[in-house]
Amino acid sequence: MNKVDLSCRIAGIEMKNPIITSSGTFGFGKDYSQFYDVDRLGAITSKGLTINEKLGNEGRRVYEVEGGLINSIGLQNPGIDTFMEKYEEYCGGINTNIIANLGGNTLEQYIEGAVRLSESEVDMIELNISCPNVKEGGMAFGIKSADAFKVVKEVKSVCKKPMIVKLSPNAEDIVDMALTCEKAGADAISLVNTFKAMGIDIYNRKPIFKNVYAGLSGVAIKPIALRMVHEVCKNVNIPTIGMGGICTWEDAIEFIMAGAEAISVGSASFYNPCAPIDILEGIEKFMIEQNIKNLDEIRGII
Amino acid sequence: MNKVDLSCRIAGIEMKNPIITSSGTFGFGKDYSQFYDVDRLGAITSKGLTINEKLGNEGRRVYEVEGGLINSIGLQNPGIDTFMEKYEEYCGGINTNIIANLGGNTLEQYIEGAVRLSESEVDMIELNISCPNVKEGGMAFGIKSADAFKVVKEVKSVCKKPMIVKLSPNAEDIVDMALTCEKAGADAISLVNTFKAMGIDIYNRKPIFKNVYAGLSGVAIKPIALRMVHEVCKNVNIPTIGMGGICTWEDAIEFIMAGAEAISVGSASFYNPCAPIDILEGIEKFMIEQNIKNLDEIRGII
Amino acid sequence: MNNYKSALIKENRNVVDNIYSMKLEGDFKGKSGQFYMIKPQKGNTMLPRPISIHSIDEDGISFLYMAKGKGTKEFSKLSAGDTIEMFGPLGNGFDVDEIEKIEGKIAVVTGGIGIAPANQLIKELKEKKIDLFCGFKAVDYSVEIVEKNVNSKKISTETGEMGEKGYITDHLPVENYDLVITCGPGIMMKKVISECRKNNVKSLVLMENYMACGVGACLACVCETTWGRKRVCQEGPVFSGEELIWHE
Amino acid sequence: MNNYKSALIKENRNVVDNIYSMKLEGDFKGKSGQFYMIKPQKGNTMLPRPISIHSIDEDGISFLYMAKGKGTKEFSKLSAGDTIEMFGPLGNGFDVDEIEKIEGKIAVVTGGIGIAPANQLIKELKEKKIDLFCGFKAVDYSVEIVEKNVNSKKISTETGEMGEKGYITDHLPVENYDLVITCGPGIMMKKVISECRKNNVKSLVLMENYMACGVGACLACVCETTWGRKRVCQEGPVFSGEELIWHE
Ligand SMILES: Cc1cc2nc3c(=O)[nH]c(=O)nc-3n(C[C@H](O)[C@H](O)[C@H](O)COP(=O)(O)OP(=O)(O)OC[C@H]3O[C@@H](n4cnc5c(N)ncnc54)[C@H](O)[C@@H]3O)c2cc1C
Ligand SMILES: Cc1cc2nc3c(=O)[nH]c(=O)nc-3n(C[C@H](O)[C@H](O)[C@H](O)COP(=O)(O)OP(=O)(O)OC[C@H]3O[C@@H](n4cnc5c(N)ncnc54)[C@H](O)[C@@H]3O)c2cc1C
Ligand SMILES: Cc1cc2nc3c(=O)[nH]c(=O)nc-3n(C[C@H](O)[C@H](O)[C@H](O)COP(=O)(O)O)c2cc1C
Ligand SMILES: Cc1cc2nc3c(=O)[nH]c(=O)nc-3n(C[C@H](O)[C@H](O)[C@H](O)COP(=O)(O)O)c2cc1C
Ligand code: FES
Ligand code: FES
Repeated sequence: MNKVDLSCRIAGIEMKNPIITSSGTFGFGKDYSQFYDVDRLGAITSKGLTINEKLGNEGRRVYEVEGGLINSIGLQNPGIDTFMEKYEEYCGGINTNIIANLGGNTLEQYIEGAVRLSESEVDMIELNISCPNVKEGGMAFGIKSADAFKVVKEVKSVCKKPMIVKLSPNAEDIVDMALTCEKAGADAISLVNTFKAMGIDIYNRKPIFKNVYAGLSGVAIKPIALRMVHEVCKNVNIPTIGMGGICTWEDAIEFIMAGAEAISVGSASFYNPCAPIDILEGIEKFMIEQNIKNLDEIRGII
Repeated sequence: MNKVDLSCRIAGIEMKNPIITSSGTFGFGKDYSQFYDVDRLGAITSKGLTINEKLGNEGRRVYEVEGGLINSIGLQNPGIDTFMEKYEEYCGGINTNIIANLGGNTLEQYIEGAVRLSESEVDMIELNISCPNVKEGGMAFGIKSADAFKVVKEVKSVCKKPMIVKLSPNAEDIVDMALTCEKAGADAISLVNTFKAMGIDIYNRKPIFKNVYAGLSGVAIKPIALRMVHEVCKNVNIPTIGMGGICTWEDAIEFIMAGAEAISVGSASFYNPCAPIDILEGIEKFMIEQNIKNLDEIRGII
Repeated sequence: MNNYKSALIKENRNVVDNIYSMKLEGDFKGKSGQFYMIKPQKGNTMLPRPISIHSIDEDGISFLYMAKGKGTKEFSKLSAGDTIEMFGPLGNGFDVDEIEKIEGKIAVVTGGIGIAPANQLIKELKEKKIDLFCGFKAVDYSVEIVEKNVNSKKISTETGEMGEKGYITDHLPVENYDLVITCGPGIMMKKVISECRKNNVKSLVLMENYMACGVGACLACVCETTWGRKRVCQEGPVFSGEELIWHE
Repeated sequence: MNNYKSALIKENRNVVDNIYSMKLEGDFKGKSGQFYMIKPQKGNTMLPRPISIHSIDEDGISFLYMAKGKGTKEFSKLSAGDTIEMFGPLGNGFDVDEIEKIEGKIAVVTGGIGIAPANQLIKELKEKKIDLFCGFKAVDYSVEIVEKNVNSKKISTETGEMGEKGYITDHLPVENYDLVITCGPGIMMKKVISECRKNNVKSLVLMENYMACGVGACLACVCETTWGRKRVCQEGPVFSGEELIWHE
């Protein structure tokens, strides 16, 4: 397997391969080490972290639909301070890039969060302006480009780590949003977060979720996510992390051909806990078969 | 089956039940009469019609993905004049409501189309400002509310039939779009059309479709479509036709509980040619079991 | 390593109504109160479902499950020779040593399919015989395989078709016990806990919740405890009645 | 009525490589050149796939298919006793009466799995024996059951393992025939048509295309003809070589 070069680079950080695990689907990185050596991944992304501890949403939190999964976790997390204090417990011993996903309700919280995380040991910060599951803020900053501009610019100005901005597919204009974030200083773009969706329990005549709306992920969203990644890659000059329904290595190659520098695997880990590694190995095999020495040969070819 | 009342009313037109078949998936209504009596449906919607004949797109036109279908038909149709001349051949003998779906590239074409169709025998006109598969116009009018306002208002002013406006899920703000169309004079709203999506043939290193982007439909989009229908129903006062991935009677009930006056079945007919009738019968059975005499008892209950 | 693996079904038998018993042969790990995430290799659901260890020994493992929603209904259509995908054992499980240290009497109270994990627990409680209380909707199941290891058993059904009529909680003299262990529907467990609290009786509860990952990564399955929102799949599924906080 | 129905598979046999033969018992309708839309009742693909009638009689119907993509690979995993869902017969099919009226010699030219519909056609051509030309990748299949009704046959394979080496079109003396009927890969059929045109020989082509509805409703499957874009599932799949317009 030494014949192919899978390395890639996001915001100046070298990654041994383009496989990242997505925020909120991979805990703080260790839960899946019972299945494989997580150090083999290019990077892992933490659960969304906020300045203060968050209890997350009440009521049902996940609901399976055909081809996907709707979740309403609501950013439950121990808070950035606890995360940093217990860093050893959460991420100690993990020997790959760690991306901290940063959530917030207000501009101030985002800024404060970025300041604190800048002092942590994580390798990158992913600014999450796309969570559909919190009442205030969250995705609100990710809908209109003008709102995003302000938060990205201000957070960037205090952030001492490479900063990825994670976009919402619910944005009014995904290309304009990406361009705006680039202009505001983002070092990289990741997309997509979940789609605002809902389910109804027809026998109880109630919405499945307390918040009524929640976030759809999984293979169902893949063709739309792929289109958005393609549109964004054709328009920005910073690297892009593509995600949304990636379940197989073929899916991953599609995103790379659409222009993604790296790809991120979310819900697929629930379907198959070894999905990220299966994808990594599938990509290697494809490259050998197709005589692709370096992913740059096919990246953005579409 | 006489115990339950399924009737509903869209823009002043009485329908015996809320089951409609979606534009582009049901020809002009007769193709499925080899499977069941199409007169049993509440209404059928014609393929998108344009002022001039259209040849549609070249290259591959459909591509199956998990949970859905991406299509790039491109509004192939014989033109409104031919449709009207050969009306007997296309729709003759069909004894239920017929909705003509009206497409166009320019404001003038939409206006002209509405003028002509107003002289036809169809019962309603569905203004399609949401087709992602034509180069100019089409969905372009369905993205920004301001663009939609103009076309809806002008078409309405010449249209002598009840007018439904069909929204795109790619709209920047679906609620604002619906409100705008209501203000501009729409008698009813239908949503959603297909989501802009894409697929890549990784071995040939080419997009699946000549136009690169095409429209995703099918069960994959259901949770998002349902959320959009719910949001729209909570905000407008005109009746709504809900669609997007409806495959089972349970799906249909979800849309009705979300507030839809009627529902439309598209891609599901491809999976199961009897889907619309199975859905109709399922709804009847559910109503009997749950002792629902009239759908108004559950409509918009969420 | 908790490998993700596939296993051939040895038997998938309809016990009664919508209750099925699935047996797998081979070398499986785990103890009472732990569970596996399982799904059919071919099927329309993609998320695995958590199912408790109903019985485990050197020969293999068995699950007892109720076909109630989409996922478990797909399980019920499988036959011997079909493949399932699975990983586990997951969760804390019962601490049998601690339970056996209890001085005094122990009751195990199950509702419906809650009998599934109780079976393995009772098998493991070698030093201690318990009193078994089982509630069902209309017919009982699986009790016969459990009962050889118990002091006494009481069965109730809501319809009265079998055993006493009514809810099992109506027939449970909590005050006679030093520990009550319960698995079953939330509403029943809540009742049991509140009775235990009133009578100052310790309790252990096997919680259930909707899961996605099963391994602690997604925070789908949390329940409220006195020490915060805890993951049923990780800090649970076994909690003490004292630490749980019930919302409706 | 073209009812949508389910049918039990009688046999689903691997013929060679990725070629399979599926047999169903019962009362089916249809003639050569027509097709059915079929899909497994349980599977991961939702759209049915168009498959030609390979053989049909009072006892039942059989399909010959190549497991090439997702859908047909799912077919290949089915066994006797599994259920498929299907509707048909669809499409115009061959007009055997018209074909038999042709004065002179007829060639049937197939490429790969194009042999599937040719089989039923040759069975139906009772008054007229044809010359058969079959091209394959490496090994032939299904020719033996066809050949008893033909005057002559020629086989070629791309690898030369069987029959002549090369493309079947290299071994086809178009000018000797009054009608050439062809089914197979687009590139082969295009070649055949252009040879026929050059030699003023009539031709009939069984077109293929990606389908969604199969009944004329969606316009997914159109091909270019001199009288407009026509639906393979409705106006086709049989077209005359003269009316077809080929893009790349
Ligand atoms: C640790 C643990 C151990 C379990 N052990 C067993 C077991 O041994 N045998 C067994 O039959 N079941 C067991 N369950 C419950 C089982 O996992 C659910 O019944 C199953 O997930 C339902 O999936 P479904 O697709 O059939 O139903 P869904 O379609 O998801 O839902 C159908 C109905 O089941 C209910 N439901 C679904 N999931 C759960 C859940 N996790 N908890 C409570 N109610 C639920 C819902 O209220 C819904 O009405 C266990 C659950 C957990 C968390
Ligand atoms: C009228 C008609 C009759 C047919 N009869 C037969 C038959 O008797 N036996 C048989 O094996 N096949 C037949 N086919 C072709 C068969 O329908 C396709 O091979 C099948 O749909 C492929 O589906 P898939 O999911 O396996 O492949 P996909 O995943 O859809 O595609 C796999 C590969 O197959 C090719 N392909 C897919 N669909 C078609 C198609 N419709 N036409 C041409 N190439 C395609 C693509 O190039 C792709 O590379 C017929 C097609 C038509 C239109
Ligand atoms: C259970 C769950 C929790 C999630 N939590 C977060 C989060 O905390 N922060 C975030 O940015 N994205 C979160 N996401 C979104 C994912 O990171 C990812 O963007 C999305 O699921 C799409 O990818 P997928 O289809 O591969 O899952 C979550 C997704 C799921 C399913
Ligand atoms: C093959 C195909 C052709 C379509 N053509 C049209 C069209 O001409 N006009 C239109 O308004 N919508 C068209 N649509 C969109 C459908 O009417 C419907 O809005 C969409 O498919 C979502 O519903 P579904 O998921 O039930 O299919 C088409 C959809 C498909 C799949
Ligand atoms: S199911 Fe994911 S944390 Fe418990
Ligand atoms: S497949 Fe729909 S028109 Fe032919």
